[in-house]
Amino acid sequence: MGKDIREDIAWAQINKDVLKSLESPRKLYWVILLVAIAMVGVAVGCEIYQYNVGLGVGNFDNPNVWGLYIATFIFWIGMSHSGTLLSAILHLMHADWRKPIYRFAEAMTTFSLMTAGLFVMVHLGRLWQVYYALPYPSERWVWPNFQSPLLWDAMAIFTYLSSSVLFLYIGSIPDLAICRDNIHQGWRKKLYSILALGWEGTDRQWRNFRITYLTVACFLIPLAVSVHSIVASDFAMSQQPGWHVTSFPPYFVAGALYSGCAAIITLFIILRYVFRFEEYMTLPILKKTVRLTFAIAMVWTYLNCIEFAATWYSHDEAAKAVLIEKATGRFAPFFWGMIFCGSVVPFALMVKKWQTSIPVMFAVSLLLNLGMWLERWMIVAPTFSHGYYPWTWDEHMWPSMVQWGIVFGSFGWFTLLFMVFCKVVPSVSMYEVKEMVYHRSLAKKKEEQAVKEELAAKGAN
Amino acid sequence: MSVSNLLENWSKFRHTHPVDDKGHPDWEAYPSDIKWAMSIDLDACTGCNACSVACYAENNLPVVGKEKYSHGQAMHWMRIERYWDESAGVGEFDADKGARFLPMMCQQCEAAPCETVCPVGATNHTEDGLNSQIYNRCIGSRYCSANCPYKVRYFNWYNYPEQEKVWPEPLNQQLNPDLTVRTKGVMEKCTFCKQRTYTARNNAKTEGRPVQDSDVQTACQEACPVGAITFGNLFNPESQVAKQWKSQQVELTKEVQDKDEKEGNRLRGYRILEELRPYPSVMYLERVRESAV
Amino acid sequence: MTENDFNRRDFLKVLGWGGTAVALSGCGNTSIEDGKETVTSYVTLPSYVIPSISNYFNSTCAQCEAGCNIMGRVREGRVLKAEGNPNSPINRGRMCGLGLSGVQAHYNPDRVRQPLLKGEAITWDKALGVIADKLNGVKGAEVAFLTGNMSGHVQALLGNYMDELGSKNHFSYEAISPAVLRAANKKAYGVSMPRYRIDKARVVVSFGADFLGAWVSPVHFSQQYAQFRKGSRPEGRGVLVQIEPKMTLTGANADRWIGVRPGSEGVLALGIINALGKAGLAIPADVAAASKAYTPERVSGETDVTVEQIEKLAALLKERTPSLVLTGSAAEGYAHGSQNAAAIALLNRVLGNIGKTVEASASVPFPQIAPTVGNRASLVSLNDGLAAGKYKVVFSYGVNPVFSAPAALKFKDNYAKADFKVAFAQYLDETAQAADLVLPLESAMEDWATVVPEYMAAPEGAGSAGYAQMSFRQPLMDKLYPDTRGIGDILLALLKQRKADKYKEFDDFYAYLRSAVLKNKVALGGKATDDDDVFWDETLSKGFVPMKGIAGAVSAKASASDLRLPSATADQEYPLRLIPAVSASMRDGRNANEPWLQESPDPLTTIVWDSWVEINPKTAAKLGIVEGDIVEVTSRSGTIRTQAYLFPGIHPDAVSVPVGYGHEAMGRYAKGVGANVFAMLDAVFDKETGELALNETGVKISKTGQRVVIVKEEGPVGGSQAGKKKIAVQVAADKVDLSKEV
Amino acid sequence: MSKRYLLALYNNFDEAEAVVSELRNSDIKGFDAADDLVVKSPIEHPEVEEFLGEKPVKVQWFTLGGALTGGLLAFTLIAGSQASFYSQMKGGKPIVPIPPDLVLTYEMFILGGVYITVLGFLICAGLPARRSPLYSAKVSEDQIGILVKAEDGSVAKLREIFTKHKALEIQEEAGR
Repeated sequence: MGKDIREDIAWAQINKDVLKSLESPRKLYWVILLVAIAMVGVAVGCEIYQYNVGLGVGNFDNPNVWGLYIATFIFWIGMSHSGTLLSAILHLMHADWRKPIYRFAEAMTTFSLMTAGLFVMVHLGRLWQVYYALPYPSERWVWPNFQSPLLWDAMAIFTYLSSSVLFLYIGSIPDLAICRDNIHQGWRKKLYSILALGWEGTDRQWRNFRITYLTVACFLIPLAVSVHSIVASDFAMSQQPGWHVTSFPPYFVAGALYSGCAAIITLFIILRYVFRFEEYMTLPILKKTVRLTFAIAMVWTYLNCIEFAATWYSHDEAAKAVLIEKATGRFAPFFWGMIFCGSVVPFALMVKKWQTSIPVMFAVSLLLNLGMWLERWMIVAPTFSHGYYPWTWDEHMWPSMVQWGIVFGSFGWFTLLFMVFCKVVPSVSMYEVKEMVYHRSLAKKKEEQAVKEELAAKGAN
Repeated sequence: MSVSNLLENWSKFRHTHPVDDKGHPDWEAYPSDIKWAMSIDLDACTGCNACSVACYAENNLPVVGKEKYSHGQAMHWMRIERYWDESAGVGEFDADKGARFLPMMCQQCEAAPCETVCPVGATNHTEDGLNSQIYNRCIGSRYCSANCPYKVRYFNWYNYPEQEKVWPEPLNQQLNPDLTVRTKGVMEKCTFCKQRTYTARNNAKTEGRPVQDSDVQTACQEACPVGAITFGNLFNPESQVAKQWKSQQVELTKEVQDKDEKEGNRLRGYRILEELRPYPSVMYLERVRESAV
Repeated sequence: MTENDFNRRDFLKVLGWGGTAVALSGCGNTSIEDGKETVTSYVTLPSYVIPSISNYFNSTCAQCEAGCNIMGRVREGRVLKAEGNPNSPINRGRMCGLGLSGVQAHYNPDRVRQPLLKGEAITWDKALGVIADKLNGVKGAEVAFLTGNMSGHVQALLGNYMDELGSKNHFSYEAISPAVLRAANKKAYGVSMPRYRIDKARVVVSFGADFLGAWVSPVHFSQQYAQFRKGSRPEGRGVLVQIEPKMTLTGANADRWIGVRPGSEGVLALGIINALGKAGLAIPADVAAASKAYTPERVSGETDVTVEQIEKLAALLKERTPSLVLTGSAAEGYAHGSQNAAAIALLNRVLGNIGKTVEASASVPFPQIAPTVGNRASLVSLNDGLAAGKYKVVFSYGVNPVFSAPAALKFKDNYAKADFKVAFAQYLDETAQAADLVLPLESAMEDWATVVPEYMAAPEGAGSAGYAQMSFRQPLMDKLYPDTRGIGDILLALLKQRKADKYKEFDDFYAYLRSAVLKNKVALGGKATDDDDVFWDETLSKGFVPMKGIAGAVSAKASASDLRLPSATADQEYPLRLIPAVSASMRDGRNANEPWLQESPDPLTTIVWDSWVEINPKTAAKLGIVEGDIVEVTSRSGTIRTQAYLFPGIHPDAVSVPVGYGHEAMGRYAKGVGANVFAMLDAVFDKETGELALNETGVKISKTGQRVVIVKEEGPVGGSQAGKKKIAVQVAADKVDLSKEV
Repeated sequence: MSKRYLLALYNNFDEAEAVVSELRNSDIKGFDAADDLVVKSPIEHPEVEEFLGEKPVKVQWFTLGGALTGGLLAFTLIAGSQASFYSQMKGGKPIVPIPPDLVLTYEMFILGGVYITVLGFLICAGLPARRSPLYSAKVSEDQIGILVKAEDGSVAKLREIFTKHKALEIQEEAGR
């Protein structure tokens, strides 16, 4: 087990270490960036092709009108949850171990939401008419249909994205001021002095900052829960077998937290390695995150069981048929893969020795993410190919390379955004690490004081 | 959009359909005395596909070709389904009593699952009881199809008229100018030959009389060699379709038909997936098979 | 204005284009031709054209020989859709998919647009000159004219032309035709095509007659069938029993489909007679004698139909009269096809149906326009003649023998032996490609013709016994291509080559037709005092005219004395019987280039855009074949490769491949789609009529190891409703009360 | 009379606190501890606020107003626009269906809350702000800065107080 953050670390050292991550990148960074750009290139190529020729190139059909895009959309939405939600919850709970990791987790939220939003676009048959879904006043009084869960989705994502960005930004202002004070060349100087808004750390600023941060955090928790509940409503509000399930919203939220935590572990390990943040992203923090992930994994497993059991013992023959199809039909490998990755692999998180083993956790977190992606696909696809109407059942639809290409590219897009972010905004919150160190040292002093007093008292006796 | 409108007419905005309204024509928000409905006699239907071809001819449906058909991208608004008896168990087919044919098209549900979910409101209920599809408004989210229990909505996966060239010159001259050809990215489906019902309605209105059976036939009905399809205004008690629904004791606004104890179970009218409560507008009459031979 | 070339003419052309886009009547498409554009403003439209309102013109469908009366829906000079003529006794306003696709034959992008001499475009003058040259010095006996079914005034002209040539070699060939049936009917009832009254029968037993699909006059029979199935009819709901080795569309709609062993239909008929006798029905002595040996047990063994089933059927037939027994192509396609048909016809006699549900039909008073019905025997005799080098000049019209003749006849090689071959064609099909001169025909929606159907449906009511009708085919729009001509016009031009004087009064076929019709006003339901123009216009607007036909009479002449039904013999090498299936939309393949037909699924297998071989699941299991396996179907005469489809509606000893697929030419939609099953048929002939026996080919099936996903409409669960109770519901007849239905 | 600014930097909060309390208790001409004293710190430190004395924070009111306006606006907009589709029912549901509308009302409630809270923060905290005349980058690193504004005559006195408490650095600049 590695060491936790040192209480006696100099604050100036914190600034120095973190600001170093903004300097000229290592070779490895460029490699990752180039790979990400190449992946985005693939997706852009696929999308241009699909845009020009039509969605048919994705191998959609009737009834399989939705494919990987929606599944991956949910995946990215899900991934977005941990960042903000965990950051906000842990902030309210005064869990100080969140402080070194929340910044990149929130960035992850923002960028995965931006990726998810793209999937909504990619999915549309007439992307060029997407503005029809906006509630803009027109002279014809034509409005979008506010009853549609898809519109709720759009609204929820917009709310969540903008709130997350604000949350992230507000939380970064003091750090941006540090950057402004320390980086004096080039475009960055200008950028930081604009972004820092003239922050000087005055008592008035801090006073308002604290209450604002707290308020936004309070808003974000129910918002995050509602966002994934609404994504779940896309399915639960429909009438299709296997989707029309009351427990979908909590199930989706749990799945979202789960995949988000898994993604935090992945990114934690990558950042720690790429930017040499061993001092701040310490193993005890990893351990805490891993334990949290395990707890959520069990919640997810439980909700999964509930869903299966409720379907199995219901009289809804169609839903039952979908479940049987999932477990025994052509989706069986993916279904059982999901069960394995989502419910079996997390038990590896219980092994104490592995909790702080970087390679093991890296592999496990990737598997968990794979499982969560499969989960989303298993929610979307089997219901389509095995709906109410047997005549239209379909066993041959398989996503084409275009679909796979865009899904593949989305990971590159996310990575690209994230890597760029890490070079512009400090991915470890400096001022909060300072706070953490300060409070811990105070606590330690107090403890020492207490021991001294005790000793003195003893001596007096 | 105005708050005063909202407040003044609040109770009218809170009606549900068709259960609250029971299909009565006098509800103000529903100023129509027409409810188009259909009934299909499966005992007469021979599965010959004439209706389907007529639909291609009337509604400018693209012929997608083998490759796209193999991807399930066929655009037949009216499809003929062929079922076998499964006397020996599910999947064990028995041809002794022939096959069962079922023409399936949009059921024009009164409480259509597709309507609520469209993000842009491209599919709505019309005042004459149809489930409309506004091609211009559609952005292609395909949620309607996802939520359709019958899977009778067809999506334009490609730009059939222009890029795929499914109507090479001069085949395009056959296109019916009464309705559009659809471009890629929009959903489409059976309209109960909207262009025909619309004309019929207007003609009747001009002449100041209610719509009669003789005013309009859908293309499928017109072609059907055995006359298995009946179409008309369900609100007009004189129409054949209303008589059939009535005699079969099938009510539009019920999800479980409580048929008459004695005679009801000797009737053969039913609606498909009625229990999901979409209140479909198409009644099917069961196929009859002689047991004496 | 002098600098630029924008002159008044171009200005008008621009207007013309705009006009075409909005609405253009009268000038049709010709306006697009450079220099020929006619600008028609809305002001000068014919009074009956209102922009955006359709005009309906009556005409006659040319998609099959039933000759349904149609109305062409015409909008702004374009025909959009064929709809049924509600007054027609044939189709009563209804259509079939094949008929609806007629517009696609008209607008087909693959039509021939100019005369082609050995593939090179020439003018009509030159083409007609070449024909005159080639006929020069050729004896009449050396000229052959091959057509399909013919009737009406085109046939009259053709007859005149053949007379002028001094040739008696008019061969009327149809690849799919009930030729054996005609002969058998003639023997059994005294008329070759009686009127069947399905609507009057309480039970219909059909031995492979696909009257709802592709047999004789399907839309008309569908009308009757609709009546037959009505529970509110005085006779009650009719019961349909279909006896055939491969389920047809009609079989699929039967109350009981009996998958009889191929070829044993006659035996089964006699077995039913035997059982009827046992059930107490009085059987005429000669029939009783002939059927004595056919005890249910023996018949059951030979036909694969259970004794119980035979007895049930006999009981039903005895109880419910009148009934109707039909003989279809499945029963007649054997070397003993005539015998089968004769045996089946006996059933009608025994059951007393003749005169009740088998009614006399009327024949046309003008023999020169009466239908010449095609058969396969005529192709064989043409082929023999060609092989012997008897014919120097061969005309062909409306048929595609190079595609549809069995390979065993070597028709293509023999055809090549003729010096000069002329094909009148809409498409460059296989026969047109093999011809020296191809003359482009107008489509049936551009041409004039009269049609006399072979199966003469009659309206209800008095006078129906002597009812005959002549239907008119009139242009529904201007022709699409200026260099196409109607067959009537071509024949007239050819006649003028021989006898200019006699035909000089006729500018074109229209003039000929009009004068011929007006000359016989009285026989065509007019009065002698009627104004010619008025009569003509009324006739055209009706679309058909009744004629006082010569009423025939049916008689129970069916004799049982010379029946000889062979028992089935097992063929070790080719154990399975190939049944070429005739589907309602594809028929013999002449309409294969109409995309609607290719995309409209086969009703039974739901397969599109390809051919397939139907195999009984039991047979398939034995051979280790699963759905989608590419198999080789091999007969003595040929092999095809196609996909296997497991089909419960076929006898285990039979396999079936649809005909009409496998074109090597014709057009973009037909070419290369599926395999041509005609090519692999053995040259076996019906012993009495000399007809090619379609179902006499033995085949074996071997897997190739390839497998494909069949492109079809049905899903992975096939015809299963997967346990769903209320999708396609079926109910036993005794469980419902149909009498009060509206 | 011209004003001058003084910035003193300290190593820890204890020292800063001592300085502040002394400044508050001292009676320097032209210097009011409530208005002319600003403490700058690298981290959020509630105790600083404590020893500076209670100052009301008004961001919550923005939050309340924003959230309520958002929610109300949403419901009105949604219900009103639905009401304009007078004769187009959807799925048999009422034209203005309450439960689905509440979803978006809820989202807009939060959206309004968050936006206006942030706006309120910017207003209350006076951001974006012009940089104050005296600032040291050390403040964003690890030192506490105390910025005072006083009349020219009081500078010496202030300097004395700062140095007494071991100021690491004292900057001075003429006011504007």
